[in-house]
Amino acid sequence: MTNTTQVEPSSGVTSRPNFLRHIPWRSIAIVVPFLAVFIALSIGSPAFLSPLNIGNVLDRQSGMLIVAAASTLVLIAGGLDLSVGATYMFTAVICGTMIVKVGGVGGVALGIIAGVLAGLIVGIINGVISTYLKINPLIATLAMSFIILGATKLVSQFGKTGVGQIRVDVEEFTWLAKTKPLGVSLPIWIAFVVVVILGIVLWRTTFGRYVYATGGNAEAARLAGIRVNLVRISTFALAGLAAGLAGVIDLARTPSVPENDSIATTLTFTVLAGIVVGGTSILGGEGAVWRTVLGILFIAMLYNGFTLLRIDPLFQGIALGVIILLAVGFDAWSKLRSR
Amino acid sequence: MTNTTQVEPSSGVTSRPNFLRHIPWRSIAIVVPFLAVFIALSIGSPAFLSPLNIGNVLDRQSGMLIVAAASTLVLIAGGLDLSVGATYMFTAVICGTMIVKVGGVGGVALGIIAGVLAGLIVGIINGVISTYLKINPLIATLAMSFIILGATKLVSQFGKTGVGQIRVDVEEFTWLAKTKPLGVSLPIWIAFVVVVILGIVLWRTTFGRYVYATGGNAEAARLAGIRVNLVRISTFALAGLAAGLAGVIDLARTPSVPENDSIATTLTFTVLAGIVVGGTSILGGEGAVWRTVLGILFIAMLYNGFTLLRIDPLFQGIALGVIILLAVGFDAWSKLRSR
Amino acid sequence: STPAPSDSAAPADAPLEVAYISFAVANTYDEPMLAAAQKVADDNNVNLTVFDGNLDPATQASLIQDAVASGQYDGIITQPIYGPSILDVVNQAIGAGITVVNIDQILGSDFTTGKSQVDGLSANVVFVPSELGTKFGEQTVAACASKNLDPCNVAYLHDVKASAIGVALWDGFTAATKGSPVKVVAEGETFYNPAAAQTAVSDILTAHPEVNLIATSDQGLQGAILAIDAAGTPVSNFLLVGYGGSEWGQGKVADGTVFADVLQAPATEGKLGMEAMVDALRNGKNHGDVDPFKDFPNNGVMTKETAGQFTGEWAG
Amino acid sequence: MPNTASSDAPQLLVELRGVGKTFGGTSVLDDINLVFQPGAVHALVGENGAGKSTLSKIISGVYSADSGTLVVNGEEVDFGSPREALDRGIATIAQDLALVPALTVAENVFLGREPRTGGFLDRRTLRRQFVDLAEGTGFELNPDAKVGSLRTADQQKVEILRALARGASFIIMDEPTAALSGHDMELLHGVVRRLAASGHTVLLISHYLSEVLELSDNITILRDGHHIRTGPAAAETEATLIEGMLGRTLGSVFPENSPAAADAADVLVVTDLMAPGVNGVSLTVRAGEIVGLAGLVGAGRSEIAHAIYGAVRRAGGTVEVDGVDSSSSIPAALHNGIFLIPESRKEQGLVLSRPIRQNVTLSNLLQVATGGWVRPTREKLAARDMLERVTVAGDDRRNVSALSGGNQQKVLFARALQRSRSVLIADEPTRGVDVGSRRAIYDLIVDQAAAGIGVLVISSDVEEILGLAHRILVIRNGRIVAEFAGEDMTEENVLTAAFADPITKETS
Ligand SMILES: Nc1ncnc2c1ncn2[C@@H]1O[C@H](COP(=O)(O)OP(=O)(O)OP(=O)(O)O)[C@@H](O)[C@H]1O
Ligand SMILES: Nc1ncnc2c1ncn2[C@@H]1O[C@H](COP(=O)(O)OP(=O)(O)OP(=O)(O)O)[C@@H](O)[C@H]1O
Ligand SMILES: [Mg+2]
Ligand SMILES: [Mg+2]
Repeated sequence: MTNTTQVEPSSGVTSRPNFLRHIPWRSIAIVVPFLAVFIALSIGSPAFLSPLNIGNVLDRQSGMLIVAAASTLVLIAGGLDLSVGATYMFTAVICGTMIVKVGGVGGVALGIIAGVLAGLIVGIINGVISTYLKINPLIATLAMSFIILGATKLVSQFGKTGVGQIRVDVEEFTWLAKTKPLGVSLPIWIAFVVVVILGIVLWRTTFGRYVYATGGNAEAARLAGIRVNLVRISTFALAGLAAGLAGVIDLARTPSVPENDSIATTLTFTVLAGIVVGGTSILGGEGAVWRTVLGILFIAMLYNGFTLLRIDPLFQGIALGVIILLAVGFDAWSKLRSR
Repeated sequence: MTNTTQVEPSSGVTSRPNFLRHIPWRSIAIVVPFLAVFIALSIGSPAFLSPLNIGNVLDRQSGMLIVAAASTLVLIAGGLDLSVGATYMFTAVICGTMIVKVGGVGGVALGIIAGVLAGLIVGIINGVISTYLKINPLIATLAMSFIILGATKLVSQFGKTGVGQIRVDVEEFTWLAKTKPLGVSLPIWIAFVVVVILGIVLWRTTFGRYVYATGGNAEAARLAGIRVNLVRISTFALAGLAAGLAGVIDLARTPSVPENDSIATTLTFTVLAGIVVGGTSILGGEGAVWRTVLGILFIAMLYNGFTLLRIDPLFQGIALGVIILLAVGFDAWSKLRSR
Repeated sequence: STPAPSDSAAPADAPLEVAYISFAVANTYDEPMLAAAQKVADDNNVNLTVFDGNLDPATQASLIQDAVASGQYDGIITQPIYGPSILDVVNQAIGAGITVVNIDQILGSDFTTGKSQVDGLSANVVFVPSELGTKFGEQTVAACASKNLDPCNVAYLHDVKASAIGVALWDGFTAATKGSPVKVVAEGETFYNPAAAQTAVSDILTAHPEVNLIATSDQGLQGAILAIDAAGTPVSNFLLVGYGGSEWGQGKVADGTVFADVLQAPATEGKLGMEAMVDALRNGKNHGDVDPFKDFPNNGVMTKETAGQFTGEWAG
Repeated sequence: MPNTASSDAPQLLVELRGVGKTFGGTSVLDDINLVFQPGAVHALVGENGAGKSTLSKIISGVYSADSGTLVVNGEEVDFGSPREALDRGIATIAQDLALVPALTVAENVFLGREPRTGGFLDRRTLRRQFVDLAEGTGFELNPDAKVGSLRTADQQKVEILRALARGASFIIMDEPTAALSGHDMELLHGVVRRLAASGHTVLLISHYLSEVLELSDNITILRDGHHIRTGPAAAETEATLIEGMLGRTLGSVFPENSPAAADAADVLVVTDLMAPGVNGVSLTVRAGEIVGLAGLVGAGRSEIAHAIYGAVRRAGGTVEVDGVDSSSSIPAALHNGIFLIPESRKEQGLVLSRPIRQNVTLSNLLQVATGGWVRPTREKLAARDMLERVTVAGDDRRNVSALSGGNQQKVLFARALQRSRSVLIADEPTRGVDVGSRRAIYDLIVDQAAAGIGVLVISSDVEEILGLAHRILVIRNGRIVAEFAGEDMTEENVLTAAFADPITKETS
């Protein structure tokens, strides 16, 4: 039976070699600028490829990667979380306060748990506000970030003693950032595991499918029987959890929290920039974790390169902007081409 | 004739008085929280309603209002401009440098023209990048803001002499901020005129219709023969122009440019928050200039109130966030109700 | 080139590579510091490469790591945005044999001392926020006394209230004004931005017409004067006390607008820091803790009488 | 008579010479040569995906041809945008409604050519022109209503009026009647005839072959992007058209459909259902029975379907599936065995940016997953099986958006087939679907019923309801106003029941 509506066998255009036609130009977009810069830096600066330098870059980006990977899910599900930066600082302060107030290994354990949990709770609140209360996620999470930053300052009043900030120079805690199993720092390992898990969740699980469907067409997803609100809330919760984890990890590295709202804003923006440079749509329904990873590392690599190549700071901003435009422009161009 | 598609007469619900049913709940949303806070402050702080205080608040917000009104058009047309803050600083530096280098009344005139023009050019570039080069406006204007901030630093190197900073303590220039025709400062007048013009353009002209159409359904607009790209570019150009004007006005008030990137970021964010609190959709196609004006003034009024009521800065963020959530939540609620 | 070990001095004629990790490149306070350091570097055949921390401690940490990883530098000058954030990487740098000199801001977690908090640091040339706050408080008390005000209603504008420096300064200020007629009736924040300060002061004056004195940084004072002007009140109705010691501040103290201004000396710090760096690299000599204010008159406080002895080291 | 369709509009002779078009390496149109005679109605028929819309979009400047040329009045043209085509007098009623939701009906109709004075919108003239235009067609629309709040049918009318408002000489109508009720369809037919009579050229694309035969002067048949033939409508019959389109004959459009066993159990029992737009509906569907819901557009049929499915909050009443009470939530409905194929595939049905395969399995992912883990092979096989049954071929890893409208509809149907249910609700299942595929979908519906599933079919096409259903319920104002079965199932009975509304009495 099945008289199926045909698809092309006849098409005349075979001039492009076959293997080229099968490259997914769409997906490859960010890879090309990434590799281009990577190769340019490897040639331009002998220090670039050194294990020390690569390790440094990855270690520093570990928190960012964790947050960005989870935020990618939020965006794909059609949300937007501008509060990740604030949550990151908040959880660090919570964690630090616990460690300072309770003390000892117990305090460290409690601090880590409290920090991560605080992130999760903030994420759930974000999700509930922007789904059930129907407040636009942009404004909901912006307002939440004011609230969280305020709460951060209040908690830290409580956690610090005398002049200055919360300091957690506890060996049992800073250990988290200093251990290097197999020569690679623990934060990198954690980031690796988180990124891989989130990537696979998105790629291969039913939940991942629901995330894409929710962001791609929420009404269709709902009528297909997907609990759209629950999916969205879960992505916000994941982002909060990730921010909590990142806050704790970076606290272990620092190991104290600078209280400066602009740090939160910068983190949020860098995360967003990395995701979008990676090629995930802010309109939802499209994107991937590995793209985000490349996007974040692309930007980090540029900054690293600027330092290694001794680019005058006055020109760095300009260079960064131009390179991002080129990279994203290449992406746009390759999408057109793939038509 | 025209027997229009009937509106349910039969439905049992007539308990709500008729005049209430005719209030456009949709539009009134931001008005209610605005009035509520306004009245609360008038009662809570005797200083609030003084002409001096109201004048202060309006005068300080004049630049913000100009930028926000134009940015509203960008958003309605389906774009997003994250570079307005950077452009604002850039134009101030251009203007200041001109005044310093050329000097005299001629320098002042040239400075003002150059500043506003620089804004316009940046706006056009933003527009072209995000339409013809098909780069997502979010990332395009983010990248542009890196570039513009870099350029700002370069220009200011050139404008300042010896230790320090561009300072334009020129009577002929600061006059701009200090004159008070009819007891109201010139910046307020300028903002008033700009806001009214942009409001009418959006509301009553064919260009305004095209802005709504472009943001509401770009494909439909294109099929209807509207030059969608041109409309988008025009809105970006307007936003650039507005940022230029605001940069010049605020320079006249200060009258020196603090070189601090976070000022640019804060401006961009406040503008965006005001617009969204006002009820304009970030997805485009909907919104109004008067709503943005209320949104911006709502936030300004809150900050003013915090100081008047001596709210500890530590709690201000929390209060701000909560009130915004309440206001926007009310908006969402009233939209549901108006169904 | 491999980094020169700090104990073996480099020959006097060989060019040296030094990285300068700035607080923020485009910043009126930081620029003269950099310019002064640059001048000393030029005079001593030192190649100075500047990196922009851009107000972000994490960025600074990255920059230091990158500088160490690049293996190109003999020395690093740090101007911490937030000391604790870069302690670790500074230790890495010292461990890698790089000579490190810290200037301007505290490198460490104790904001009440100018003593070095890092082992192996070649020199530490900082101002101490709590001391600045103490002097600031003392001048405020003196200003109130000059008009016999009791109580003396003060509006205090933090730069960033929750910042480490902000807290240290405030603590110094409150300790110094304790038991005096000084009564803080309003607080605000400037974010180092005259426009923001103007907003804050306008609001404060509306709400608290009883304010006699405004205490804040030089940038804050600029905004305060704009706000007072805009309100149509003579500036002379208010006592103004500042810190920063900028060119602007010096002028305003000299003409009596501002009662007193506590000095900060970015250019001196930059110069002393770079000199210490050169000395360490060329002669293997560590300068240790250096007090940048030791050569200034009147303990680094500008008043109307002493203003003539100062020149502002930055714009304000 | 539309004022803008004045007979002095210049006549346009549009020709296609050797036009070809490919998408991503797939040839969609191949060497098309066509001449559109001025003042005639030229119909274009073909299966879903045959390339009809693509061809029309080449004429209207949305796409440009990869090969060949477009010739207007003897002059080669290459439209870079729809604007240029409009300027040459070519207007389009697009298949996919392209309207601006936030603007009013009148503003949408005159979008891009508003009456203005010095840049300012002249609202009074706009309104007057709108009233004139609407009066000429007979369409009833509130000029000040926001388009976003209109029903699909009314939006379709706005789209039609917009094309008429351009004063174009060449009007492309891509399935203009797909979403219209019978009455409005008649009105449109009148418009088409008058347009042609006054010298305009109309290019009509439609899957209603009776409509095509009735209205057009010439008919072109496309198959797989190839031009099969063009000839006078008088020389064609439905059968010859179908043969040309499909390359094979098709007996009847409707399959044999034996009624359900008299003693079959009730699979769906709805009692006193109350919901927004639903005012107390009670109905039952037996196993193997196909029940049709007829009514005018806006009668509340979709609302009833949504209320049964739990897609809107119920205000009262019960829904029982196989004797089990089904609560008001979609997952519960799915669990209990109800499935809904929504009426708007674009807004409510498909996730256009995702692959075909994933759209098929979306509602039943658990069947191809273990412990939340999607099993690619199982998914591939399941999807392939479903797609074969609904006759959609090609790589199912492509995005749904790459499919033609009719094939998208079939993908939606494939989703319903993956798991057998007790109740299937199909809301306008064949909107925009070609005859061949329509038959395939009817076969599927009948197969489902034969397998013992209760089917509820909603359609605005009375013929379709009559051909398919065992029993018909007529809906008006959210209520069941009549029920017909057997001999009583006639077009006249159904229409009379649907229209007999004292408030919105029609004058037809
Ligand atoms: N933008 C596009 N990208 C890729 N393929 C496309 C695109 N538009 C159409 N196609 C393909 O081109 C072919 C013809 O599509 P077209 O829309 O012209 O069909 P149609 O004859 O109008 O069908 P229908 O009756 O369903 O509307 C289809 O196979 C479709 O999948
Ligand atoms: N009073 C109304 N205001 C706004 N939208 C409405 C109103 N009534 C119905 N609609 C919308 O119009 C759409 C179609 O209307 P409805 O479902 O009542 O028609 P129907 O009988 O199903 O006919 P059809 O399926 O042909 O549209 C629905 O999706 C509904 O959301
Ligand atoms: Mg079509
Ligand atoms: Mg319907």
